[in-house]
Amino acid sequence: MIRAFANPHRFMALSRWLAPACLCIGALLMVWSVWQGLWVVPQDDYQGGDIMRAMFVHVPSAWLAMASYMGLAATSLIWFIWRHELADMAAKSIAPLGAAYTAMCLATGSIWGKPTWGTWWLWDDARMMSVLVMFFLFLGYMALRAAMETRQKAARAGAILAMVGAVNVPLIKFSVDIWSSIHQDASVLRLDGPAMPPVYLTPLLIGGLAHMIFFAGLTMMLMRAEVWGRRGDVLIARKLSGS
Amino acid sequence: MAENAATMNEFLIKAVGLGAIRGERVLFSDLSVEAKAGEALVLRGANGAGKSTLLRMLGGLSRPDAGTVERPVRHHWIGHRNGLKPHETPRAHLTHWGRVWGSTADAIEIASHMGIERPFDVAGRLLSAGQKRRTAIARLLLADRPLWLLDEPFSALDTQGKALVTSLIDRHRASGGAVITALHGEAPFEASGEVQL
Amino acid sequence: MAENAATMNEFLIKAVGLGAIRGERVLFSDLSVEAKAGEALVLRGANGAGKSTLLRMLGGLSRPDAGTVERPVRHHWIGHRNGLKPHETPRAHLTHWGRVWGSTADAIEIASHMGIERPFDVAGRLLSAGQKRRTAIARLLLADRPLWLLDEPFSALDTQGKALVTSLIDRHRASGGAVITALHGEAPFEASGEVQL
Amino acid sequence: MRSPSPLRAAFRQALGEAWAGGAGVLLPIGFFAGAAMLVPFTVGSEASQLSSIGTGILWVALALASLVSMERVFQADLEDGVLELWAQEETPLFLVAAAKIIAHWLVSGLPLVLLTPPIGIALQVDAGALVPAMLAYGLGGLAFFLWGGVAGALAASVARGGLLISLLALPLFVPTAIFGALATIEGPGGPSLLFLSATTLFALSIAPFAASAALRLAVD
Amino acid sequence: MRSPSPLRAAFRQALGEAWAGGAGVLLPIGFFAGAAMLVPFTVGSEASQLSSIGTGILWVALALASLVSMERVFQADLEDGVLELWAQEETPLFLVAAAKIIAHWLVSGLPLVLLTPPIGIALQVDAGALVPAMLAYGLGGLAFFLWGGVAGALAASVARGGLLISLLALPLFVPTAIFGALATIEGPGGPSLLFLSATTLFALSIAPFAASAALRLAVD
Ligand code: HEM
Ligand SMILES: Nc1ncnc2c1ncn2[C@@H]1O[C@H](COP(=O)(O)OP(=O)(O)OP(=O)(O)O)[C@@H](O)[C@H]1O
Ligand SMILES: Nc1ncnc2c1ncn2[C@@H]1O[C@H](COP(=O)(O)OP(=O)(O)OP(=O)(O)O)[C@@H](O)[C@H]1O
Ligand SMILES: [Mg+2]
Ligand SMILES: [Mg+2]
Repeated sequence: MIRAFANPHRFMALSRWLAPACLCIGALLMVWSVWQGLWVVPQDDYQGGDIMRAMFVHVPSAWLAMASYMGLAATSLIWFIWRHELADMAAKSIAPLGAAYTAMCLATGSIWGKPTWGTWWLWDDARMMSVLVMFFLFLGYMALRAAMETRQKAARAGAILAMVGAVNVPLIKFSVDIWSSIHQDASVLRLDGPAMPPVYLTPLLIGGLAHMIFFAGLTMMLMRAEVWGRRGDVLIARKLSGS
Repeated sequence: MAENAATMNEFLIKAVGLGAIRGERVLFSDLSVEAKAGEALVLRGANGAGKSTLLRMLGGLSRPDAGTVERPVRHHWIGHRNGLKPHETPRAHLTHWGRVWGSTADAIEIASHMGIERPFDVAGRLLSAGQKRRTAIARLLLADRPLWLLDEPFSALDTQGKALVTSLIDRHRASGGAVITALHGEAPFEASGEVQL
Repeated sequence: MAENAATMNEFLIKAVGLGAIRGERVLFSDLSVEAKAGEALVLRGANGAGKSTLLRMLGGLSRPDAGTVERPVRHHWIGHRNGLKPHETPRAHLTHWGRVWGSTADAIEIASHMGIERPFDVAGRLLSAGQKRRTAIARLLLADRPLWLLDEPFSALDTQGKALVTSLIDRHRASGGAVITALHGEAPFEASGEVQL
Repeated sequence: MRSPSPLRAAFRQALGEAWAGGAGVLLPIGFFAGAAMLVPFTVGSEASQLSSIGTGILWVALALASLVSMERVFQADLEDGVLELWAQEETPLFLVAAAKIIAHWLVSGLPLVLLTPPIGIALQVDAGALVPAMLAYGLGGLAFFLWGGVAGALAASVARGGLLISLLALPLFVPTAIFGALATIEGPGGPSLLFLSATTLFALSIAPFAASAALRLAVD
Repeated sequence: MRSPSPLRAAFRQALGEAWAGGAGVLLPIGFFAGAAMLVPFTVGSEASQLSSIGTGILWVALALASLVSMERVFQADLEDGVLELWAQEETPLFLVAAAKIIAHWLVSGLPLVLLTPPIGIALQVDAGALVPAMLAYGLGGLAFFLWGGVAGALAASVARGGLLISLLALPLFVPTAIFGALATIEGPGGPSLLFLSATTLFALSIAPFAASAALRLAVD
């Protein structure tokens, strides 16, 4: 898989149809899960009435936010070890998307929190803090890349920060278990299997899948733009190697 | 003077197919450089041609955009920047790098050889331009290293200082060392080769 | 070229009885310097002798420890440091000082005259040593000022750059300006006087 | 001064410098937000407690962010040789110093003021009081930048003066911080806002001269 | 590495530099004390309130002082050309980076720890708890310096990276600040002290490598 993607030509050929396909399928599934969430799924009194429908945006965006950070760290590691240019392009493309998803997780969480917990934000809640920190890491990653002189340097600096910042991912995931957090414990991604009624679980899982596919499509689109942007440099590199 | 006098036909540094891109410009490409014991290469080129860039690649500071550098021996580096901190006196500078390199040389003796015994305890930021340069060059005498990479070593030096550094270079070559230096104007020593950028 | 061409026997700068103490050392004392239109004074002395110190007093940067400086005209300053900020491009630098001095000169023309049109939009920290120096010297062309104070203006310049600056100096003198410059080695222009430190 | 154009040029240069330094305007925001963010979870966030200290915390964060912004400005000018050039100009140096400080305040200080409401809300401060408080934060921030500039100029010629600066600046910050904190509690129309304006005016009329004297010293 | 003597030399140089920079050891103290001092002015000094936030404020001041201490260290080395020299040595650069960070912590960080009891008392914190808390402040401060070093190295080659640094460092500070604040509340023997030690150990094992990679980048 990695090998197939490591070749820019193969990547371009593959993503030419895969990216739009992902965007379409992801969008369709997303529409379905939101429709399920908003109009089909029964109201749940314990989780605060109709507001619980926010779950169908909140939880997928939370998953995607964490997944995109892990993606950022992983692509950075791959780039750092093997110097596959595509891995760097992937990292560069993931960052703004991850920041957007993290912002969405924070926003929907706050909106959900106001009626259920009676507050938009709690500063000593480990879950919220660690997600906020992740948001700042994405911002810092982008600012650092932007501040660097050349693409190579941006890639190296970004990779270092992304890998160091990976400390925060387990912190986010396990924050609810380690500290007493007001945020509810994991009920889907648990070692002993999901503890959520299937009426909610199915649209939620499909929604998560939808965002995942959509995200992959977006990432590929950004990477394609990046590859086009770098074509010019390749010409210079050819000139350089004297051929 | 060189610590492990290499046999005469072995290279002390060898770079093949070097290339450098800066911005949208190709500074140089497919450049090869080799220096053997006793040789002194001079890097030539107009301002901005890429001499410092090449030297940094030879010293291992910059990653070449193309090509490879082999450097089997240790080397000394004198760049555009002297490596002297604003609060550091020449004494502190030489003592420090002497310690790093396990040098047994006497810092005071080296200083008087380099003509910096008078400002020996003056902080770097108060030194004159030439005194800073002399302090940097004094590092060459702290440890025997076969290869010297010097970026405009004569800049800021007075006439006596230039003669001094020239004699250092000659002595180093005579004892089996090699020198690669970026220079403007005429070289005050006999160059064994030039690289035009 | 000089903005208010002084009559030939009026001085553009006159310093009397200058003295400088640095640390426990007297760098110089009772030194007098005078420059008239068309003259080029060269400050001479070994590294650390006090040339830069003297120039800074002449330019009004340092308070003389003794003596007085009279400078009835405006002057240009090129010090050891170029005055170029790390993020500043040559274009930004020349535009900025052009604005400060109300200059009507064309920055692009000056840049091409100084051979810095290629790195005209490259940030200062990425420029080569010589390109930085050329950018600083380009300031001389932005505004007509009768007196030039130059501290080792040729440092870091290539052969062509040195010739260029020499011709600038000659032109400036021909049009009634005066130059005081600290130099090592031979002066590439005809000096009208030397001050030995 | 022959015409105001040298000053306008100094101002433009400083604006460009403030933008170009790092990734520009985003960064003091980072420091400010970060400092304000560290407080709640080290202090604990029982809402009642937070809301009562929130406006004060904003003042501390503003003071420290101003300090960090102004710390290197003049030292960098000294190291690059730019100060030598300005010191030989006919334009009075105190005007140049003032132009630089105000340009830096515009780029780095004003965004902080605009940020006080959202961060204040996050710190559970009563939202209604925050918008009128922006005037106080703006006045206070300007004073912090001015005194920070003086301290930065004084420390410029000392190697790594960054920390000396805090020692010099923080005492100068205290009057502004006191009246500022009172003014945000009293709301607009209270007497403290007047005192705050007075400290800022005082800073405006003294700091440029103090800074330029310090710069002449640094360049000597 | 042929012998540990290059490392000892690096350590000594960094010690000397930390002392010589500005007026030395006095200055982070000034920043630390000043930051802690502004709080009672702006927040108000009702004893009950102050005492409940005092330990947290100390954590914030410690974090910010560490940031300010480490901010310029590597950038200054880069500008002076010292980094070029170290980058060409056989001594692994990560050891040099570690030696530098630890030396700076010894000179600038440890005094802060020794200062927490008196400043804590000034902030009306229960005196009995302050001395055992010093262990937590010491561990936490070391982690702050390490991450601050990484951020400083990353931002070193950027013009005026000082503010970028805070954006990079503060997220890295958060875990340490959380566990540290909890540890000072729990007192010794609490589980948070263990977590705090873990974050510091983690920082010790990661930060030198990250910093040295960033320095190679800066020098390129
Ligand atoms: C700004 C505040 C919030 C943040 C930053 C946040 C963050 C997160 C994160 C990161 C996850 C993924 C956890 C995992 O997969 O282990 C998550 C899941 C979840 N959140 Fe939130 N959340 C916030 C507010 C809320 C609120 C107010 C509620 C409802 C009362 C809520 C309900 C949920 C639920 C039900 C899940 C799914 C848990 C699971 O099945 O594992 N969240 N949230
Ligand atoms: N990011 C960049 N964009 C465009 N040009 C760049 C960039 N970085 C470096 N350069 C150019 O690369 C060249 C580097 O030259 P280098 O410092 O090696 O020159 P040099 O031969 O040592 O010159 P000098 O004799 O002046 O010291 C310069 O021409 C500089 O303008
Ligand atoms: N505080 C001080 N204590 C002792 N000596 C000092 C002090 N400050 C400056 N000096 C000395 O004053 C002299 C200043 O010299 P200056 O920079 O004017 O020399 P220069 O003639 O320009 O030399 P160069 O040719 O190297 O540029 C130096 O010798 C320096 O060591
Ligand atoms: Mg060069
Ligand atoms: Mg000089």
